[in-house]
Amino acid sequence: MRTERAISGPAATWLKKRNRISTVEIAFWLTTLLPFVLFPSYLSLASQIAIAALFALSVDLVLGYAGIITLGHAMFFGLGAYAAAVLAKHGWGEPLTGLLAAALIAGVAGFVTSFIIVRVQHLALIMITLGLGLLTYELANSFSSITGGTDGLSVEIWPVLGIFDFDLWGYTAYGYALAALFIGVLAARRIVNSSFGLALTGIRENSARMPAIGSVYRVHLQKIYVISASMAGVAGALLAETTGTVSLDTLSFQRSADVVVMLILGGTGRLYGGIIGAIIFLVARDRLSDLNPQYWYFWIGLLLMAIVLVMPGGVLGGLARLFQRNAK
Amino acid sequence: MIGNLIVVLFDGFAFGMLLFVLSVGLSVTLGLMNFTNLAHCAFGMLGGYCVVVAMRSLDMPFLLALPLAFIIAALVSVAFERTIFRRLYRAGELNQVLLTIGLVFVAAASFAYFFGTGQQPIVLPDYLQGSVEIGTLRFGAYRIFLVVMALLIAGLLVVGLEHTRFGARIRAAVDNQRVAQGLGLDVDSIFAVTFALGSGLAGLGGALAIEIVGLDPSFGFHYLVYVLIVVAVGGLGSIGGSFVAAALLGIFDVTGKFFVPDIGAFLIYLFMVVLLFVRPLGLFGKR
Amino acid sequence: MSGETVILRAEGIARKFGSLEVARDISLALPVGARHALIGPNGAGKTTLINLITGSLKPDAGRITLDGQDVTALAAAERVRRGLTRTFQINTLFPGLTPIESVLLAVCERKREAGQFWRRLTSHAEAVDEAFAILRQLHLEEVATRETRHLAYGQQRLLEIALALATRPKVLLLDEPAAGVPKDESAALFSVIAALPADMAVLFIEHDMNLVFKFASRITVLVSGAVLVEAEPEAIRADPRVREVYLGSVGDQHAELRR
Amino acid sequence: MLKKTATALGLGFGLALAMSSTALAGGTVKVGLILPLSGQFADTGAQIERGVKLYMQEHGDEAAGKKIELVVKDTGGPNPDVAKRLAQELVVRDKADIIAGFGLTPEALGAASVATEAKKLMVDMNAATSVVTEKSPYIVRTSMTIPQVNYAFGKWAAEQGIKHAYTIVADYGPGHDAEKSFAKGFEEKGGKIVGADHSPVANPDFSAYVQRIKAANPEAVYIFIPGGAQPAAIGKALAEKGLTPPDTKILAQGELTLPEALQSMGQTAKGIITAFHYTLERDDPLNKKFVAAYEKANNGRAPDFFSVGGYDGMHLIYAALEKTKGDASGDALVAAAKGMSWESPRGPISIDPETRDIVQNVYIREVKEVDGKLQNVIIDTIKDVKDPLHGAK
Repeated sequence: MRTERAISGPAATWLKKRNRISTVEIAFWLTTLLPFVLFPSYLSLASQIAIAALFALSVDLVLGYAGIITLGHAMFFGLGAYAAAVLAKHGWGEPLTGLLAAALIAGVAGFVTSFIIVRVQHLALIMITLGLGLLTYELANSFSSITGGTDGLSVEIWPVLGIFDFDLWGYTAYGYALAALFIGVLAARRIVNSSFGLALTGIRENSARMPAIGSVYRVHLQKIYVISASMAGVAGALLAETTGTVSLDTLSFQRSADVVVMLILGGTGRLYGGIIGAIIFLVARDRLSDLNPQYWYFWIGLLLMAIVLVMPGGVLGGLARLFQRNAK
Repeated sequence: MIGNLIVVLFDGFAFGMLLFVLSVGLSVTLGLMNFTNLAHCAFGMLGGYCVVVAMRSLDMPFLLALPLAFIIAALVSVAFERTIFRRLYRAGELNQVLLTIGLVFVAAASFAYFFGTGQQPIVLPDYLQGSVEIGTLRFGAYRIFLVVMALLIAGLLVVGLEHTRFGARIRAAVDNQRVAQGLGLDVDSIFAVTFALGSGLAGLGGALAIEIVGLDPSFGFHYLVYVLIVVAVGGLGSIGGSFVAAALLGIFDVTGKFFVPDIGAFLIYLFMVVLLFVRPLGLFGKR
Repeated sequence: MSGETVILRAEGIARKFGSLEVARDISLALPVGARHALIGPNGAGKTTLINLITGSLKPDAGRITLDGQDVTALAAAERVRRGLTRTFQINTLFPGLTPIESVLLAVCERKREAGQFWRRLTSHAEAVDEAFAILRQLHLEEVATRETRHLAYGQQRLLEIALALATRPKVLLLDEPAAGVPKDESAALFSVIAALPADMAVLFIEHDMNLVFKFASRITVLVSGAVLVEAEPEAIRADPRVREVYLGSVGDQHAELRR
Repeated sequence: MLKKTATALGLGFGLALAMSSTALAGGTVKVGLILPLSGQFADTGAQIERGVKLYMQEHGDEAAGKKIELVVKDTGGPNPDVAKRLAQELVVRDKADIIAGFGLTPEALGAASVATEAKKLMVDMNAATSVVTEKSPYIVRTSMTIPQVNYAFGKWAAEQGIKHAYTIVADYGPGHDAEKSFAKGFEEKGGKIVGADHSPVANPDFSAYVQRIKAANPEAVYIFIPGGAQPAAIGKALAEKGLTPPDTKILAQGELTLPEALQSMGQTAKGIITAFHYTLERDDPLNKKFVAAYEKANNGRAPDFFSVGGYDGMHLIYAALEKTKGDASGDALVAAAKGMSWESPRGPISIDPETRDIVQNVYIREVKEVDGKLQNVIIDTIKDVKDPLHGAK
């Protein structure tokens, strides 16, 4: 066995530093624990934010890192949600295996569609992802004997690890979703900091060069598409399990569009962009719709427009630029 | 049976023509100016509400209200173009997406606030209601009107963009901004006018759509998908492409639903996915 | 030439764009260790030929063999994996990546390690060392951690070559490596090229005849998509047809020969 | 380990909070209203909310000496996950005693488990799938069920001598329910369904489906489509193809002839027969008063069946509280609501004590011109109709 040989030199040091966990990151994860003690009545919101964040992270892997713009990722989210819910409907409500099943089903769907996805670009790519998403939605509507059609399904989910029951306050829901998000971020972090992540960035930066360095890059794209689809499926399953319900809406164009909005809002290709975007979007939405249940989206729209004009590149992009300017 | 087929083909074609008027403007702004304007249908919605107000409150006849929809949508869009959109011409499609989606939200909320969330029906003049009988076949009067309008618009656009000096300027300006500027063309105002034209057409499309698909504040989001499909299938920036794509989609959708109603909802999407997979640039796309 | 092993052979390559013949029955053979220049007036089809050889374009007719194996049907990336690599006349780099990242990526691709999403980048120790060595070889170690888009133009040209070297080519096709580089820097750039391993076959396009005659051991002159002549530098210099092409027709092409 | 401790700590903390605040909120009863107030179904939510607010405006914000406080939440559409979260938040954060609203079935299904777990009365003011009330013993419905109206309607249609009908319904849960229950009633009384089509829920253009019907040339057409843009669209498509009464009988659930749809269909709508539980023009003093007050409060916008569902839902809450003398616990309120009957703007209604579902009249209406205006005129009334599906397994 070849052991890991230490690398040295300034470039090596730089490479090591490149993916070191920063104090900001640690602080961020500590903050995510605050709702447990400070805002227990916001736990169910927090759990849905964590789920949306995981979904946005999965989209970031393909959109932010590999440059595949998708308007149909709800397809995988929804498939995951239905996988977990249908399993539970047929008597197997164990949540962790539900997540696995969701990852598997969404991953398979991702694998099959990836052959189409990696062969098109630009508007055709966006429209094909959108079309596939809408087709899946219509399929789910047609197979109402399995999916429950527009009524959706409501199912019984067993306690997590056999101990934690999903409670009214959402302690379990948030703990469960947060743990999943944390593992998701760790996995995504490892992926984007691997040579594979480098290859994805290469494809995004200049796909024309990739063949000239011997890269059969469509295989990379297919791989990340499958990974991302699985992750989206897990996010969908989390939603189905923490709420005990699933509906066609998990597959809708609206959900695909929302997640992309959250991601761009936070900043693409930055791992935490989707998380920040999900937090801003959903907290703003919750607060605004509380104040004004009928017209809250007016303010959301203004917020989106303002962020584009003030911070093109999303919140994290804007912050990064601010820090760079200060550092100079 | 032949009679049914003729009527169904005609209905599909007419529906396609509605899609054409709604989407051709986006094909121009997205294809020629490279601006991803997801708020296109919001301008369509604006046109629709203009007609509603004009007919209800000002007692304007329908035919007079239509140009008004065009003009107001065009003017409002120019105001946005001059103040906001132009800042993002070089900012990348993701920023454009976020900005224009934001605008769709704002538009939907504003119309819901001022007009309520309900449907806004209009009462057409008698000569546009009912149907025209030719032999044993019945053709909807309004559908005939739609087809005529769309043909007229398509003709004007083709002549205007391809056979006039102004059209030549637009094409020059969008092909290469720097060269056009060097030639002394006012690229800024050409962009503004092009944008106004695109949105004005959307406004007209929104107005024409009320009778077929209705009008409420969710229009701007709801019909976005159809419009994008037409633009992508037709090919960016191609007026002829949008025309053929819209006609094909309409015919395919309606005849498909007639003969195999069980998969009615799938047809339009299947058609698009397969077509774009085979021809990623659309039917008439060049880049 | 006899007795040397031919590593790259192109035979009867032809290609049309519509009615325009951009390559007409071109044949070319590079022995191991060749330093072969491809020259010709603008529009002669030099870059097109490189595209055809490397697989960016499909030829209408002809055959390309690399190390005795027919690669005509292979995709561009597959040819690179077998040792047929090119650079680009117009910088085709990864603007947002640093040189160390870019070269490391190319090394990982060669070692088939680029798909290993579960490994930390720094765990590819051999690849990192190799990438760094290549940067050092091309005098890029100082800027190894600076984003490519912020590099000086000459450094970007060097990075073009570094990326190609990372694939460990048997045959390297350099498309105007010094394009756009000031005259004093281009000589330095060519000294880097001269120092490439002796067993690597190099074909390069270059307009500066001084550099061509200095570095090439053999020259092919391409005119209107066809080989006008292929010979040793001295023979080319003396060839009246070459002088005709460069001096006879248009005035400004004279300047090109002298530049 | 750490997580476990934190969870346990938090849980205790939360419970303590919940208990203390229930004790504190003695003087008020909070009603959480969960509705689709944005998106495609915004109008449904808005009309229900207006009905609720009108009731409170007319009857004051006090019942059984308690102040009634409304907390309104938006689901954005048929999202059971959002509805469930909002229900949870209403219970744990806003300390709501009653949850109500639910414009769409998925919303009600999402919130049902919260009602059960928190033991709160849940008033379904619209969601019309039969199964909703079976999802929690705390659910009471004040709207309607689709089988309730359409099974009765099918029987009635056959009794009128209609022999053959072609059905077209929107391709989703409610549409399928409507198709099945109409066909059941119709066939039980000797009618025959000669063709059945499903149109996509978001169908923009009906010409293809209508042309199919025309090709089949049936004696009658039965239609179920959601409100919004579609009633007018299908109505006009029918007229365009000459499928109009009296040559072809058009039967539908009431959405087809809502006022906006009538306005844009014009004269061609005359003779369309619909079945519904609420009729705007029903000649009845209570209804007249309701309509007038509603239009006055809402800028001339007329009430519809959504509004009356909200209005009656609020009545149920007030009356149940009076009956329990202000005890807002779910068990007491559900017990009080069972068997309750009252006079609503739609006519006499009651809550079936066994199923907690509504029992009401189904009105058969025909579009006629009255004083130069098209109206739904009641031509027959089927009294005290129950949902036929409950307990039918």
